[in-house]
Amino acid sequence: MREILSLIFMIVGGFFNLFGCIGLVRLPDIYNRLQASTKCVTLGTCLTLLGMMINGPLNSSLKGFLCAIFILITAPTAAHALSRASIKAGINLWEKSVVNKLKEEEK
Amino acid sequence: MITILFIFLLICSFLCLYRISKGPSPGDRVVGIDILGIIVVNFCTIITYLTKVDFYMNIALSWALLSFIGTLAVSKFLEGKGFDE
Amino acid sequence: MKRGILTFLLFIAWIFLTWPFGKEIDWQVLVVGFFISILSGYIFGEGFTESPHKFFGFKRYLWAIAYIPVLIYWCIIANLDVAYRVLHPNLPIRPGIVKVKTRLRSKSGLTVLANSITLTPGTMSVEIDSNGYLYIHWIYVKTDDIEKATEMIVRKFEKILERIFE
Amino acid sequence: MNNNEKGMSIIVKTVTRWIKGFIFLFGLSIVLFGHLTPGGGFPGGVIFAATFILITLAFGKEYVLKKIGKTLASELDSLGALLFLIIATLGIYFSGIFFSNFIEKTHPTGNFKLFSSGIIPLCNISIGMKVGSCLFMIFIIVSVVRVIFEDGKGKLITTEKKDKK
Repeated sequence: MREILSLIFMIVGGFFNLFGCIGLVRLPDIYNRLQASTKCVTLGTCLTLLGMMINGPLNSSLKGFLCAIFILITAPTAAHALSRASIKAGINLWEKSVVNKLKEEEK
Repeated sequence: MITILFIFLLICSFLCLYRISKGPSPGDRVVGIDILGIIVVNFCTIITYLTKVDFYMNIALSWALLSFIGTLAVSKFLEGKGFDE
Repeated sequence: MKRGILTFLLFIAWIFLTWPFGKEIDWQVLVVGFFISILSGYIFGEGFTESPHKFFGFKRYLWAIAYIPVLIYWCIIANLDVAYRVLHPNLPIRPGIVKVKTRLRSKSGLTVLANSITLTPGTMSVEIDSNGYLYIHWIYVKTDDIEKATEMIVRKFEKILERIFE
Repeated sequence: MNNNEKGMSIIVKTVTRWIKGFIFLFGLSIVLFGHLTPGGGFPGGVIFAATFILITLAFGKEYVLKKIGKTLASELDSLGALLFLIIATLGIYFSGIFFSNFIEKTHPTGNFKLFSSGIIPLCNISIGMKVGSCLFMIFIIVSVVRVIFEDGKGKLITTEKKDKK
């Protein structure tokens, strides 16, 4: 029972990772890519870790818990730092973008 | 089932490598490298699941940490500042 | 007191990292962990938190526990949303950067709010202002008015985060 | 929106404030369990250096140079090398062989504990001190010291000196 449950969690996590990486290739702009890939890969990694934690020795379960918390804290922070740096470096948004409040403020 | 998962993660790695090699701006390449670092954590998790040995999680933690610091350093460089200010 | 709080948290993290309560209690690991958590708590303790009295309010922990299911729910919704947008052949996106306002003032609250916004449907925090304004990259812009965007993006977390961090 | 602010944005600063102690503890655990799990002195030292590099990236150089200056880093560097040499030489004094393991070991078939392998943890600790402070000094010197050219001849300055003027 526990094995089946953990396999289900890991497969769902793998699907989410795959969606994130497809988004990394298909979307047109660095900001959209960053958004899709960060969301999907973070949740996919946490689900894979959860599947390992359900059916594993206690040592590795606790380390996996710490690893999940670490990734939940740091992955959005890295995305924020990278997007802010791209804005500062002058990389423009996609040409079909609707609104850019940040550029309107600077004028 | 585990084979399917490995195939998924391999496809993910190759998509990231495509973005790293193709990306028009430097920021795109850094996004690819950042996501590739988290995919490696997934690989370590699956190896822990298969072998029941707990020190692969140490490798996963160190990899996530160093990937985070590398992303911060490159983004600070893209921002146009020196490393020390 | 800041150093004491950090030392306590580090000791818990050490127990999680090297589980010493196996078949028999491993006293060597416990004693070494006590001393090195005192050491690293002494080195890094002064910058850990800015208002240590907030750690002793018991209600904050209950609200923090109530915050976890909300975050998980919006996280799963966000992933299904991204999967829909990515797998659709026409790419239904309409991106843009909007501006929202938040009532939170403490730095920890702003950080948790920005990270939660990055993990929830279609939004990512790009830039933060010192006056409580956040610039959000939205993958499908529904409105560019400040008040409406605040109502749609920020409110669902702000009500709980105010009780935790303020 | 103010570009004159030191360091990176407020979110990166707060996250750094939260996780720096835990990263240091993780490096210490890698050093101390170097004889039981993969790891040891060098990876642990790299993680020590990574902690201070993270603080330097997030807060700017004043914050970290106040805590661990260049003199303290070089002292720790020398102290690590000296401890390693002293441990090696004590082996000659006790049993006549350079680097002999003179502290009593438990039997290899028994349970492996933290203090069951003689001098290997002490060597790991000294290597960790050496590597951590040395990598941190390399980072500080590469990022702080700059060469400017005045009147055709190169002149080596540090930004610390420039701040004092």
